[in-house]
Amino acid sequence: MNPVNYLYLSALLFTIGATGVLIRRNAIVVFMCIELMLNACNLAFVTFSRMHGNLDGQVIAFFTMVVAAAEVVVGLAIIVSLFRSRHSASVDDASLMKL
Amino acid sequence: MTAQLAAYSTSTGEAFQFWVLGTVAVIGALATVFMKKAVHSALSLAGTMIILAVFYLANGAYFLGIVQVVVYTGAIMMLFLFVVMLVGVTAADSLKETIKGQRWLALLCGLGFGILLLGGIGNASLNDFNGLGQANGNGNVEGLAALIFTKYVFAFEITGALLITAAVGAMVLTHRERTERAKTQRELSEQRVREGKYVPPLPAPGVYARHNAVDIAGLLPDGTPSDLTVSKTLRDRGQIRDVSSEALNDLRALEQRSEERLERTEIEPATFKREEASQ
Amino acid sequence: MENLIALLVAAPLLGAAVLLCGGRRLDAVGHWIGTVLAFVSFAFGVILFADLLGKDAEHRTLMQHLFSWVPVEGFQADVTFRLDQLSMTFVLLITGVGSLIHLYSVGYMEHDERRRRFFGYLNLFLAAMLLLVVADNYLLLYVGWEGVGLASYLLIGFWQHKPSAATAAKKAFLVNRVGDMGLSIAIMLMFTTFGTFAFGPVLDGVGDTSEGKLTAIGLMLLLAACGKSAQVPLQSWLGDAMEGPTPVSALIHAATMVTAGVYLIVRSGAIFNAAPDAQLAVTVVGAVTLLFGAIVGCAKDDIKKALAGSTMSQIGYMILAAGLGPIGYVFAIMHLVTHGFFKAGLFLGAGSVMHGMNDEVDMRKYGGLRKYMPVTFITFGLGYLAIIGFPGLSGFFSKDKIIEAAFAKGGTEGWILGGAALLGAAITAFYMTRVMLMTFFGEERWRNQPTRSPEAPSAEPVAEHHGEHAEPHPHESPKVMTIPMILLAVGSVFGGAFFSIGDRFLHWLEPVTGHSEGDSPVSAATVTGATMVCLIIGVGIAYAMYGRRPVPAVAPRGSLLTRAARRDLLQDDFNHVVLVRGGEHLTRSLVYVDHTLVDGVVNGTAASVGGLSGRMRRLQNGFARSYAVSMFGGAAVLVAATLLMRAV
Amino acid sequence: MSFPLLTATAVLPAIGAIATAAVPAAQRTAAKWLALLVSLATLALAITILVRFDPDGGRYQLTESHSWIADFGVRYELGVDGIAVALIALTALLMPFIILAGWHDADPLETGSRRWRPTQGFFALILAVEAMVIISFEATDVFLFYIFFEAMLIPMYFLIGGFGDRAHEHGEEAASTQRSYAAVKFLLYNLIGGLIMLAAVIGLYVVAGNFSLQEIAQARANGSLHMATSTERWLFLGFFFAFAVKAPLWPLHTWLPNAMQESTAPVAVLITAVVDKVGTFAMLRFCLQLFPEASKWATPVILVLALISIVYGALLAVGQRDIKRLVAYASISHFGFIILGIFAMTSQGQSGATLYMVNHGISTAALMLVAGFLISRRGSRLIADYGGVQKVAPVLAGTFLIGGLATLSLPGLAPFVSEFLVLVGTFTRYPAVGIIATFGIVLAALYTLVLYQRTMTGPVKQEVSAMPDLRVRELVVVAPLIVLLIFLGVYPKPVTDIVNPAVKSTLSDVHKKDPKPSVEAAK
Repeated sequence: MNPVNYLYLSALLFTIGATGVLIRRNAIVVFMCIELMLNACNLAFVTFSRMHGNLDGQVIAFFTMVVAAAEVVVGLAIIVSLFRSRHSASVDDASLMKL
Repeated sequence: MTAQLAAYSTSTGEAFQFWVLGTVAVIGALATVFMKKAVHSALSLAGTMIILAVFYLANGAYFLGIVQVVVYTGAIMMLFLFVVMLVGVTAADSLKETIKGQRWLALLCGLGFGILLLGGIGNASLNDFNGLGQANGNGNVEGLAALIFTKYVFAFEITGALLITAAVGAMVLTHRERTERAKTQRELSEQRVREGKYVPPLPAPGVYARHNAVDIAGLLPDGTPSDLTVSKTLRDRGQIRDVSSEALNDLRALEQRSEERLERTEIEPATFKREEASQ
Repeated sequence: MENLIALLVAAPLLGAAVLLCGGRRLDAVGHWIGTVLAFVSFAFGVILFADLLGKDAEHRTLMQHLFSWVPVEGFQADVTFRLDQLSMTFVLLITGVGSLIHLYSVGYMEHDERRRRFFGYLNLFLAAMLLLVVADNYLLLYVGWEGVGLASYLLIGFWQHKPSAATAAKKAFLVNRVGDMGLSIAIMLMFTTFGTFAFGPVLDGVGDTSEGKLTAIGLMLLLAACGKSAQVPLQSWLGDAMEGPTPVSALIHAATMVTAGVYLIVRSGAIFNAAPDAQLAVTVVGAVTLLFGAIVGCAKDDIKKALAGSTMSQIGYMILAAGLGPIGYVFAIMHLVTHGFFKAGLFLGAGSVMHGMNDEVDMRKYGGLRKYMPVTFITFGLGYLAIIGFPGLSGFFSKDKIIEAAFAKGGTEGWILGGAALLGAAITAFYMTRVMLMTFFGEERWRNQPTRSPEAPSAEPVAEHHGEHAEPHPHESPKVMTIPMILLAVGSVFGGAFFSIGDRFLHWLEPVTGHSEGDSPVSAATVTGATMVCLIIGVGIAYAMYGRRPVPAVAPRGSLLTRAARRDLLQDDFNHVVLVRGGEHLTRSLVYVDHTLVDGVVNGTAASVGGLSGRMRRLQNGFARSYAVSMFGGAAVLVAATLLMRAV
Repeated sequence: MSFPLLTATAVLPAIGAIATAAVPAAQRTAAKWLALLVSLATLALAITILVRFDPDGGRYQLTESHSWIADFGVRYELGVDGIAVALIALTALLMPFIILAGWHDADPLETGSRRWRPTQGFFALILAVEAMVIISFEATDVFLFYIFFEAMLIPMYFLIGGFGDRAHEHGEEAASTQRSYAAVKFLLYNLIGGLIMLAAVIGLYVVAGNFSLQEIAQARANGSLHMATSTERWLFLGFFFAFAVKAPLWPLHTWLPNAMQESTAPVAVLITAVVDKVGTFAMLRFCLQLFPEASKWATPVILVLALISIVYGALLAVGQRDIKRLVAYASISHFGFIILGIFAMTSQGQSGATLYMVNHGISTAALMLVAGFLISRRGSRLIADYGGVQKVAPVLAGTFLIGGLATLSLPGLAPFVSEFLVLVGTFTRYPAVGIIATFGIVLAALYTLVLYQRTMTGPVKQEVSAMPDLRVRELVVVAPLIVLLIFLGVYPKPVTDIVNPAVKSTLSDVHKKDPKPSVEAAK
């Protein structure tokens, strides 16, 4: 089997995640989908590093994880405070971002 | 020998593993997106992640594989679960779309994007695979470490700073400053007396109830359930189970069992009813 | 010795600077500073004159190079002064008459609180006028040219609180600007033709260039002369210029500035000699103007306006003479000088009369003044005799020569021009006699009627002095005013004789202007006789009309010609209708166009863009997810684009 | 590596701007003095440039060159030729007067007005503009020039929109709306011009491969860089459009009257006397040097437009009811003259045009600032509201008259020399154009004298009867300008000596020779 399939898989996951971000209203789920996308990217990175025979890809993936962790922490904090203020975690409730 | 496993193109074992786990991963991803309840999404996502961890290992990224399990499924997903719990496990948001055309656009974009991506990968010439043989020659972790602390040391420091910032930020966001001093018990009781409500202490959960569960309202002496016996959070989430019907059924079942055990003649319902009425 | 030329100009300039920047602290002595500096300048003039006389006729030219003014690639304008006989004549006239009029003004403006500024302006004028006549190139001359324009603007409008004065000043400046346009175009032509505009090279280089160019230059110079010397068709400003204080009318609008045009033409004689068409144009303008001015002069009841008309016509004579070429140049200048004397004298006399009559300017409200202001009467009378060309007085010599020269032009032109000149002489005699009679003879029409012409300047010193009483009591003016009048009268009596006897003036000026005796179809004696006849006719008619019969205090309706002449032969009305009205309409419509069309296009675009954006803003519904969709779509498009780029 | 004089001259006011802005709100006066001192120091530096500059030396002097954005060949290149030196001197010279004249323009308004007027901001913005203008005069790198040519708009925008006249007949609200309209109009016009220029700049880079004016000009000169005719023309148009908007040339002029009308007099002077000069200057430096052929190709059209500007501007000036608008249209007419002189492509014309930039700066400053003093006294910009001022405030009237006479370019005052040079320069090559342009001087006399007559002469109007004469500060502003006008009118040699060599080399760029006088031609 050709390891390219890993890339296909990651592309698939990424797309699914993206779509999820777009169609889900629950902020938490949206976040999960973002995580999914990140992971898909990581998979691609890892595959590439295997492809090129050096570890830079993995390093990048590592950094991605760290960043993802940070992002999740802050994001979830935001969600919680949002939920506190308006007793719901729907992203559509925050729709003041218009003229 | 794992090094060799990563080195040569792919074994049939890996192929098998890929096809099986890959399918599961995709299913998990889809489940993440389409499950009604956040909890389920979280769990399926965790599953997908673990599978990805396996794939990392298969691709010779041993360190990352472990980290994936530990950090993601171990830490981040748990964080998710906490929040889900906080927000409400059973709170299921309807998948019904509110913004006009949003879903179709989203699916269209997704479809298009996916096809393009796959197509792109398809016609990219990616056939020369020189595995991680010498890269992982003296250990994957050492290799990574060498890179991180030499080539990427700056980025590494930055990410460290980022993490700290994130931690602090999270604290700032969630920490709520108490504006006034907490009321002492005396003050609370005095307030209650002044208001004339709940002059006696609140009924404890399940006091008169037939069984004790935090989410079942206890019965008042007159048999009516009182929400006050349930903790505030559950009340807010509306996760109080109604006691009355179940309680009566349980009661009837209990009496039948006791009759059988004691070979008593059954009491005619009237008396029973009367008894109940008298209660 | 050359360096004196600069001082000549500098003295009054310094005076102007001091007086105008000095502020109130100089009010007490300002007028004396101005007068003294004028006399200083005159002294320099005399010294230089003596120096010139010391040299022999061919070398009577002093050059002084001060500094290089505008040095640009291929364009060299220097501040260089040139003092030859021609300039010298003017210098003496300007500084001499100027000084006298300064003196006169000391008395005349005695009670004006802005007297210091008045003298400042007068000095400024002197400086500019001197610069004009001693300049060695046309550009520097242009500076003086506009400088005198400015001075006359300031002085005409000296009583700025009078709208009429302000308007007159503006009009004068504008009409002059039209003339200046001619001058500047002439200079440009010279530059393109000769590569320079210094007198020497230009006038010597005339031979090398085509007649067409020279004609063009000549006509442009003529236009300039018309503007400055109030010749038809640019004469309309001179009448209104009488709004200024009378000394100003005497100095600027009679003696000196208005003759600058003559100077320009005579100075550029070489060009005109080589361009007969231009010369013809000059003569025509001169002839027309001398009749025009004379006719206007006949109809005016305002004494100053009548004199203004006469000035116009006398300058017409000079221009005519200048147009005749070498035959006429000398006499043009000679008449200019004598005219400077007697016309200045006449104006000063008129001023003195107004001074005694509460600034009444309407001659119909004068009469019989001779016994109240004898000195004025005598000096004015002498000036009168001089201007009508009474034998033996200066006007006689100079004007007579011009008429001769006109005939000497030969051919039909000669006859026409000469005839015009003769006719002009007759009319001159008529209107001057009219003025004389209406002012100094006849019954005293100013008795028992309040004479205070409504538009009389409230700040006119005498008026404030005398207050508003019912009836003026004419009185002689103070010494400081009469002395200059007397001196000028002397000049106007003997000037002509002094110049002509032994052709002194001719020999003096010939090296510069050149001279040629034309062969006149009629002998000099005949011309003189004819002139005399015209003179007698003119005086006679005037006497018949105004001497014998009493003059009505209010002007009769008069014939059509009279009424037209009262309105400067409708010239102003023409200007008003065509230029002013037309201009107003043009500007107003242009303003409209600028606002609606030029600006409207832009605003329209802006508006449409605004509408578009308003519609686009609906896309922004505030839902993060729909933004995300567009982002995602964008990403998709990007990927597609990259793939396509890779593909091709 | 000598002391970077040019950089210093540009940077000093920039620092001054920051410092002024940083002055705490309480110390208004301190901020004003700081700004004044900085502008004076800049003037000192500019004078040093003037002294250090050797007219007969190389074309660009005091040059500085550092690599900046290596990837795009953008360099930080400064250098001045005679023209730039003259204009830098003008800018640095006018600034102190502008600041001094605007001394109270940014003070907080009287009670009853809600508009907040940050004094510090006002002076800081003025200094910022000075810095940008100076550096765009110095830049010999097209990209560097472009950046500051555009950045200038930002402070100008705030100056126009934020600090209008307190004198307004329709009250504060109407004033602020009109102000913002004017400011936005100014911004839009110049931005559009700038964007088109940006495209041209990029195009130039694509063609030439770098942004260095000198290199490109040399390459054009020795033929090593060949441009297709059409390319050159398009690029030229791109550059010229921006400069024509800034200049402003008919029909792109309509932003100027609004801007000058709504902004305070010092800012109006800043616009027309300093900022607009960048446009005409850039025509000389960039259009002619980079695209000589295209310039010659476009000359006829440009000359016609310039003619229209001259006559049209003058006529509209006659028709104005608003003093400041009148001055604005007069300026449009004068810019017509400048552009005429530039594109007549004769040494007289271009020297005249450069001289004209300087003189027009000074004369407009004199006239406009005095007009500003007048307006600030009566609180109205309408000519009809004045009359007889001359009797009440003779000094004010006198200075106003001198400013006006300078505007109508009376001989003996500076503008005459330049205007006549332009006319002669034009006439020698295009006689008809020269003659038509000469009508401008009559019209100039008309609008100036009408303005003077209506405001200053005639019976004293009730409202102006109590008008005070010029104060000391105002005299300090006006007197030097007038002295300068007279001096440069009598002795322009210092300026022309600096300018001539630069003009000569510019002309050699476009391969133009002055037409010979017909007499010599005949020989």
